[in-house]
Amino acid sequence: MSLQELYREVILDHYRNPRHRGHLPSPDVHAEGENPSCGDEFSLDLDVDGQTVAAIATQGQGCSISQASGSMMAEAVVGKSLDEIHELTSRFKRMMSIEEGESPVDEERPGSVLGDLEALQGVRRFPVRIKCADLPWTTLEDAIRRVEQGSEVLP
Amino acid sequence: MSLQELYREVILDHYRNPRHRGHLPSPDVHAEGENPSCGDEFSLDLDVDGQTVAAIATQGQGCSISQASGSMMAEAVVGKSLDEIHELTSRFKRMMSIEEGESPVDEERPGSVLGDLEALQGVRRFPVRIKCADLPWTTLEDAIRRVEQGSEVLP
Amino acid sequence: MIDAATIRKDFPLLERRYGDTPLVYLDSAATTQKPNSVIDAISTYYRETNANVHRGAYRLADEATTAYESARTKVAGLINARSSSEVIFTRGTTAALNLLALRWADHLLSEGDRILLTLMEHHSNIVPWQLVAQRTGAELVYLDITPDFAIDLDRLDEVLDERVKIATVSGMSNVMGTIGPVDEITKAARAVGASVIVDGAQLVPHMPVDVQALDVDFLTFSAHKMLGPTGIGALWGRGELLDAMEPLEGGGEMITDVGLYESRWAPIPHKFEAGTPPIAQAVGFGAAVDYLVDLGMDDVRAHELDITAYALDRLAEVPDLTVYGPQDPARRGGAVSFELADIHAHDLATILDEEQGVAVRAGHHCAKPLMRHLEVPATARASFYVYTVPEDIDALVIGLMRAREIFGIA
Amino acid sequence: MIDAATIRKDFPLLERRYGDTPLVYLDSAATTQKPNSVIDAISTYYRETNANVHRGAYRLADEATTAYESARTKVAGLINARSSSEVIFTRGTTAALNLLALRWADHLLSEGDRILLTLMEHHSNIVPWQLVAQRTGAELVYLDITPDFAIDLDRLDEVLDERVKIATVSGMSNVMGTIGPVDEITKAARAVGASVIVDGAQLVPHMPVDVQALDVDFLTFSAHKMLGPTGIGALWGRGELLDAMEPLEGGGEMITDVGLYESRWAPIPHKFEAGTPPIAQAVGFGAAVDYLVDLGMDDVRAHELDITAYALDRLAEVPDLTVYGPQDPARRGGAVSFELADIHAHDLATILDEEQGVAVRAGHHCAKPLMRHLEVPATARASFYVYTVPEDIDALVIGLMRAREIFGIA
Ligand SMILES: Cc1ncc(COP(=O)(O)O)c(C=O)c1O
Ligand SMILES: Cc1ncc(COP(=O)(O)O)c(C=O)c1O
Repeated sequence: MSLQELYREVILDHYRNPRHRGHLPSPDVHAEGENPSCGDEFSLDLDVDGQTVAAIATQGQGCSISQASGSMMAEAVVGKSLDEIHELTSRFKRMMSIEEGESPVDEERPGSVLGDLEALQGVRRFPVRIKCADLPWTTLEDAIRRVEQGSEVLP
Repeated sequence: MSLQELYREVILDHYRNPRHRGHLPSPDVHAEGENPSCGDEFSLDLDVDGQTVAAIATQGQGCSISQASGSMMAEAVVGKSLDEIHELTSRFKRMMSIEEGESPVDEERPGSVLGDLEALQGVRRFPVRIKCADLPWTTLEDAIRRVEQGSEVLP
Repeated sequence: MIDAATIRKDFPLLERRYGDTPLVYLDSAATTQKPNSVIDAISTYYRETNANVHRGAYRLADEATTAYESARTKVAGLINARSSSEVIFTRGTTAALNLLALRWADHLLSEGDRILLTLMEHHSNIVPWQLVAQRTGAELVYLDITPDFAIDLDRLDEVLDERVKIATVSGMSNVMGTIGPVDEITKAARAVGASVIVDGAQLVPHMPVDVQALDVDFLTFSAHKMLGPTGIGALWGRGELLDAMEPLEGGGEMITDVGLYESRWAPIPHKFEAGTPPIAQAVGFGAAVDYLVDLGMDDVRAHELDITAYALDRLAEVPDLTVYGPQDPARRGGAVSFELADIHAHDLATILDEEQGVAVRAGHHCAKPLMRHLEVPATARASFYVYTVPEDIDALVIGLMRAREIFGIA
Repeated sequence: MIDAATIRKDFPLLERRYGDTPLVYLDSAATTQKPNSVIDAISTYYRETNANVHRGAYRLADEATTAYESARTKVAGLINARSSSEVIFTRGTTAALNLLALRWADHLLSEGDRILLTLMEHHSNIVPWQLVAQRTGAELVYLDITPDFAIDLDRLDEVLDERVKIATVSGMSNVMGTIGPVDEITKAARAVGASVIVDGAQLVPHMPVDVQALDVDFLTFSAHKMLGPTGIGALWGRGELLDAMEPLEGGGEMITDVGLYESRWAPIPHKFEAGTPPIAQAVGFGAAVDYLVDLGMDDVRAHELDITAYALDRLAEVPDLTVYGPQDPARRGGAVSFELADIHAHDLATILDEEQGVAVRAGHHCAKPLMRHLEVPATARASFYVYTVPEDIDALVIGLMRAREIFGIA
C-alpha cells in the first residue's frame, strides 16, 4: 500500500472541507481531546434528543488524518441513536486495530456502515498515525459517556 | 616492589604504637583533616613557642598508612622551627609525588632528614593510598598556616 | 539452579586480569558487572534505533519510543506492578528517594509528624529525610539493631503511633546483608495509617519482589545493581499516589500544554519524566531484566543462599575475623562485612587487591549511622551476585590469610 | 574544514535503510547520532573498567573513578571552565535547569521579583520558572520575537530593572535556529545585578563556547545533543555560586559526614551528585567531547553555516513553503522549521519518512509559547549536524515536492 492510498482524495477533501465544523448555540455536551505527543486537538459539541444525536459541531486543528477522521465521524453519527453510535465506534476501532491484510471489518459491502470512514483503513499501516485517526472517536466516547451518566448536560 | 615493602615493619610499628597520641592540655592550635573518600580521620594539637613547635599531640583513626604517616610526622616535627617544617613538608610531598624508580628524594643519606618517613616511599606505587599518607601533612599545613596568620591561637 | 561458572562467560569484565592474577570481583553490592546482552543492547540501540522518544512522526522515533516503553513494561513485570504507568524511570535509587522526599513527604508532613527509619539505612535513605525534617519540622525516629544484626522490632508498637506518617526501610542492608522486616513494618505502619517506602536497591536485584503482595506504597531501585547500566533506576508507586503527587521537575515531555504562565501536566509516568529521558539506559535496563527473568529470580535467590553459606563457612576458618551480619543465610543476602584483627579495612582491601586480585569495598559503605552503632569505623565488604563462584571466595580467604602474614599476626 | 561525507562513516546509524531507501537523518536538534568512538567507549567501559566510583580501595574502582573524573575535565575544557569542579553532571539540560530553579532561584527570589525569559525558550526553560514563580511569588517577563525571528531587544532597557533577579535565555532556538543575544542580555542584566543562565542545549553542540568570555553565571547542556549518550548532561556554574547553593538531593557520595539527624556536604561538584552517578554515560560524554574537539568547534560551526545556507537556498525553491527563522545563516544554527502550503507538519513528516526516508520532527518542538506567537500550531523541522551532507537536503526537497503532489497542490 502506498502513501497515495493513505492520503486518498476523500480524506484530503474532508481535511480541507470539514463537515459540521463550528459550534452549536447551546450544546448539551462539549468534550475536548488532545494527542499530547503530536499536538492534535479535537473538540465537539453535541445536542442529544432523547437517545439520538440531533446535532454535532466540531472544532480542532491537527493533521489531515485526525481532522478528516473527525469530519467523517461527524457525518456518520448525526441522527444516529446512542446505541448505533456505540456499535459504530466499536466497528471503527476494530477496523483500526486489525492486522493489515486481514479482511476488511465490514463484510456487508456494498452499503457499508462505515462508509467514507473506510478510507481510513490505510492508516493501519502507519502505527504512529493510528492515534490521529482515533482522537475524534475517543473524544466522542467521552461526550457520550457524560450524556449517559447524565452528568454533564449543559444548562 | 611488593606489599611486604609497603607494609614495612616500621610502618606497622607506628600504626600500632602511634607516637605523640593524645591531646595537649591547652593547645595553641587544633586542626582536623578527613579523607571523605575513605573515611580516614586525623587531627592534631600544637603548642608553638615563638617559631618552634614545642609540642604536638595527634588523634585519629584510619588505615595503617594514614596513622603511621601521622605518627612519623609528629616525631619529625616536634622541636623543629616553622621554616624547617615547611622544608620537611615539601620534601615529603616531593617524595610522594616522584615517579617510582626515580632516585630517592633525599640525596644525603645516611643522616636522612626524612628518617623513618622514607619508609612511606612504597606508597607511591599505590596511587589510591597516596592521599592516606598525605592526610596528616595536609592537616599540619592547615595548622601552621593558622599559626602564621595568627588567626587561631587558642586562648 | 544457576550454574555460575557457566554464566560467568556472559560477563566480559570477569575475564580481566592484572598480569597473571585474574580479577576476583566481590563488590556487586556497589555495582554489578554487565552481561554481553546488556552491553550489546545499548550499542545496538545507538547503532540502529537511536532517536528521541515520544515526539517523532517518523519510523525511527517510533521504534525508539517502543524500545523505551517496552523496557518500562519489563521492569513493571519484574515487580508485578499493576500497570507499567506506575514505573517512573529515574537516575537511580537516590533520585527516586529524593523525589519522594521532595514531592510526597514535603506535602504530607508538618511539625510534629514522624518518619520511621532503621539504623541500617543507606545514606540515600537517610539524608533526604533529614532534609524533609528540616523543611517540615517532622522528626526522624530510628528502629535499632539487635546484637544479632536484625532490626529490633520489639519497640515497633511503641514507636509506631499516629504521628508516624511515613515508614521508609531498606529491603536489604548493603552492609550486613540483613533482610529488612518489610512485612512486619508494613503491617504495623498500615495499622496507624502510615505510608511505606521500601529502598529496594539491594532487595530487587537479589530476590523475587511482588509489590502487590508486599502491599507497600513505593519501591525504589537502581539498574546498575542488577546487571543494568548506570544512569537509570526506577520508582514504583501506587498509581493513585503518583497521580496525586506534584512533579518535581518541569520541562519537555511531562506536559500536555504550556502557556506563558501556567502549564498542564501529562498523566503518569510522563509527569515525572521531564526532558529527554535516559533512553539507551532504559533499553539496557530492559535487557538486564530479561537476563534476570531468564535465570529466574527464585534461582537468583537460591544461588545467593548457597554462595553466602559457603562464604560464611569459609570466613569462619580465618582466625581473628569478625563478621558483621547474620550467620543464618536465610535471613540475609550476599553482602558480607567483616573486620580482621587490627588490620584496617582499607589496608585489607589493598592487600586483597594486590595479592589475589580480589576487589572488595572498604569503608563506611554510605551507612555511617550503622557503622557508629556497630562501633567500627570501617569494614571490608565482600558481596556476591549471580556470577560469583566458590573459587572467588577461596581467593578471598587466601588473601585474608596473606594479610595476617603481612601484618605479622601469628 | 569538516568533510561530512567522510565522517559519516563514523556513525553506524547513518547506514540504516528502510528496504531500498537509505535513512536521511535530519533530526539532530532532538538528539544526535553517535560516532563509533562514543559507542565503543561505553561498551569498553562496561567490559573492562566498570566499578562504582569514589569509594573503592581496589585498582578497578580507581580506574573507574579516573575515567569518570577525566570526563569532567574534558567537559570543563570544552567550555573553558576555570575549574572542573564547576561542572556538575546531571541527567541533562532539563535536570540542570530544574536544579537551578529549585535551589538557586527559590532561595534568591521573593514576591515582586522578576525572571526574564524570551518567547523562544524550550519548555525546559519555561516550566521550571513557572513553578518558581508559583512558589516564590516572583513574576515571569518575556522578551518578544521580532518579525525577522530575532529576540526583540528594543524593550530590553525598559524591562530590565532591579526587580529582575534572573535572566534565563536560550543560546540557540531549537525551533527557529535563532542565536540568542546572550551578550546583550548579559551586559544589560549585569547592569541591574541580575544573574544570567544560558540554556546551552542547542548552543554548546554547535558553536565554540567560552564561559569565562561569555561572563554568564550558569550554562546547561545535554550530551545526547552533541554526539554523546542519553542520560547525562552538565550544569556549569561559577564556583562561588555553586558553593553557596544548597544541594537538592541527599544521599551517598555527596556528604562528608552523616549523623542521625544532620549531615555535612562534600565540596562541589560532589555536593550536587548524590548517589551513584551516570558513570558509563560520563565516559561516553568525554568521548563525544574528544570527537568534537578533534573536529574543532570552529569547524563544526563553519560546517553548520555551509549546510544551513545550502538548505535555506534549496528550500526557497519549493513553492508555498514558509521558513520560520532567520534567512541569514550567520544569525542562526542548523535547525530549520517550515510549513508547506496547507499540509500539516505531521502529514509532511509521514510523507518525507515514507517516500524518502527523511526523518524530520513535526509538532510544537516543546516550545508552545513560541508556536502560539508564530501563530502556527505545528511546524516541520529539519536540523543538521556535523555529519549532514547536501544530499540529505536534496532528499528533503524531493520529499517536499512529492508531498505537494500527494496533497494535489499544483
Ligand atoms: C533549547 C533546548 N533547551 C532544552 C532542551 C532540553 O534538553 P533535554 O531534553 O536533553 O533535557 C532542549 C532539547 O530538547 C532544547 O533544544
Ligand atoms: C541499600 C541501598 N540504598 C540506596 C543505594 C543508592 O543507590 P544509587 O547509588 O544507585 O542511587 C544503595 C547503593 O549504593 C544501597 O545499597
